[in-house]
Amino acid sequence: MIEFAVETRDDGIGVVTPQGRLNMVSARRLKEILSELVAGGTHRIVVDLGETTFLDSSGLGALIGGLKSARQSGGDLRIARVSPAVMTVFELTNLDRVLRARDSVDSAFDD
Amino acid sequence: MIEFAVETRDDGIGVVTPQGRLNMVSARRLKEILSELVAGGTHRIVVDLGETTFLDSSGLGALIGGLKSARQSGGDLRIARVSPAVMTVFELTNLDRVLRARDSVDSAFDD
Amino acid sequence: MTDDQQPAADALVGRLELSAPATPEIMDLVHGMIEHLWTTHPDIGERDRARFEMSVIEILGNIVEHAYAAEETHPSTRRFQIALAATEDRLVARLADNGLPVGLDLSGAVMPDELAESGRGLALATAALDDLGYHRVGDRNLWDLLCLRGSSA
Amino acid sequence: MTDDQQPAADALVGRLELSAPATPEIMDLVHGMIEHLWTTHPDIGERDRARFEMSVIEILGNIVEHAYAAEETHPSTRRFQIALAATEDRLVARLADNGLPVGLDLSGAVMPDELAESGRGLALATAALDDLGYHRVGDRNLWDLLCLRGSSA
Ligand SMILES: Nc1ncnc2c1ncn2[C@@H]1O[C@H](COP(=O)(O)OP(=O)(O)O)[C@@H](O)[C@H]1O
Ligand SMILES: Nc1ncnc2c1ncn2[C@@H]1O[C@H](COP(=O)(O)OP(=O)(O)O)[C@@H](O)[C@H]1O
Repeated sequence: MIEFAVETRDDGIGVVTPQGRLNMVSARRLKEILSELVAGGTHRIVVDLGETTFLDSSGLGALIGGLKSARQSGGDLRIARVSPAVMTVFELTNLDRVLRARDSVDSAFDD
Repeated sequence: MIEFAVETRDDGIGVVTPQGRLNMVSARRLKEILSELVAGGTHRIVVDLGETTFLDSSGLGALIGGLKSARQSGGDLRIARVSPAVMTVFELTNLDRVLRARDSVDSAFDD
Repeated sequence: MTDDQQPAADALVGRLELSAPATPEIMDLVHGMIEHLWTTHPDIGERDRARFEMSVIEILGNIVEHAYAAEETHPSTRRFQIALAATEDRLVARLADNGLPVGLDLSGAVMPDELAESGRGLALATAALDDLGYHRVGDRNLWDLLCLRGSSA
Repeated sequence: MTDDQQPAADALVGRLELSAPATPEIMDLVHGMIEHLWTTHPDIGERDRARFEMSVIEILGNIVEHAYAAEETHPSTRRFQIALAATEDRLVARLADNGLPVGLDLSGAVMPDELAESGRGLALATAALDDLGYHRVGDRNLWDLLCLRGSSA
């Protein structure tokens, strides 16, 4: 079971918060949400993983897909508030370098 | 999984809200909570079933146990906000007459 | 009791089957199986869901609580199996356990005194279901539960 | 690969076994089984939980997505079995399906390009587990997953 909170802030940054498990089923929905954001003109996106209790390779795939389309539009995708369990998956795939985890949503685009 | 919210109001009425499923495992905890309330001097109790998604015979047993000890202390136990699914269980056991469902927690002791 | 020669729950297409230790803690997982059945069959009515879930949990609760009480088996060897399935016209469950034979007359399951705190489980399941069958097969107890969808039970 | 003659997951005391249709929707129920395992084994560390759950879900996801793709079976006949168990020193899972034989060299599972959107599942499971075994037995595929508790994998 998963819910996605989606919000576009005053500074134009989109914040997507997956609440629950990011697996094969829910990754499809995340991919759609990220595509729609970029297509709608939101090119800077933070995915807040603070309420994501599980992540697998399909969830990673959706994040990489979002990252690529955001960058193609001149923006970027960043991840924030990664739990130790979810961090394990980034480390095992060496994606912790491509998608560096930020401490907070607010500071995710500070650099 | 279940949580119990327990509150004693200014008028001395105790309100217990089981949040989740009342089955064999959680009924034991409800029984304890009701006993402790009565032992602690709270003799009028409303069990708010508005967030109870499931009820079986052990949950019914815990409610009847609480009803009896509340009455023995000169008080009463009432139930409120019963969903149709949970109502089915009261009807099938004819306990809808012993534990009449009230529409709201606030009005549960109006009569 | 109806006995209409339909396949048992553990022979139906799309069935869910779980085999697990017979402990109180397992209840939540069985609730989860039932929830999965509702997710995959969104057309099942609320009343049918309520009476089926309640009956399954009553029968399983009895297994956990009563099937092994007098036995000298180690708790870790106490296991049950459950098969659940939905078809166009019915919800079926079969529960099996390796506990003691049950010496019960199900037709005699009546509601106890209004203020009794226990003893309602079987009467409740019998009232809610369209059929509840019990068989001893080998060293196992089999419970077959049937809800005809939309019936007035 | 270690092969230490320990019993497979479906022979261990306290195991949980599920048999169900091989559909994406079943994932949540398997997550629920794994959660039940954590409830009954509160002493299992967070890292072991994370790598075991992720690996089980990767292997199951592959079964759902790839095991039947080219086959002409009706979806309703596609079923899998999963057995999960925890012992003092290990977490084990066995997954079985009635899909096509898998022509894979697991030792060749490597991470794809950094910006690839798929193809990481087997490499991830291999990296997270202490052992991943695949066998074709009769008309079924068997996947055996092993996490040694507290290992650095
Ligand atoms: N699976 C079972 N195995 C053995 N005895 C059982 C089983 N189920 C029910 N019984 C017996 O029938 C009695 C009535 O069961 P039930 O109506 O469910 O009420 P309760 O479980 O509250 O006692 C139980 O107390 C027990 O003696
Ligand atoms: N259970 C399976 N049955 C058949 N083929 C499989 C199975 N698991 C994996 N494969 C094959 O191995 C490839 C790599 O799998 P994986 O690393 O999990 O990545 P992905 O599933 O994202 O493609 C799959 O694309 C598929 O061709």
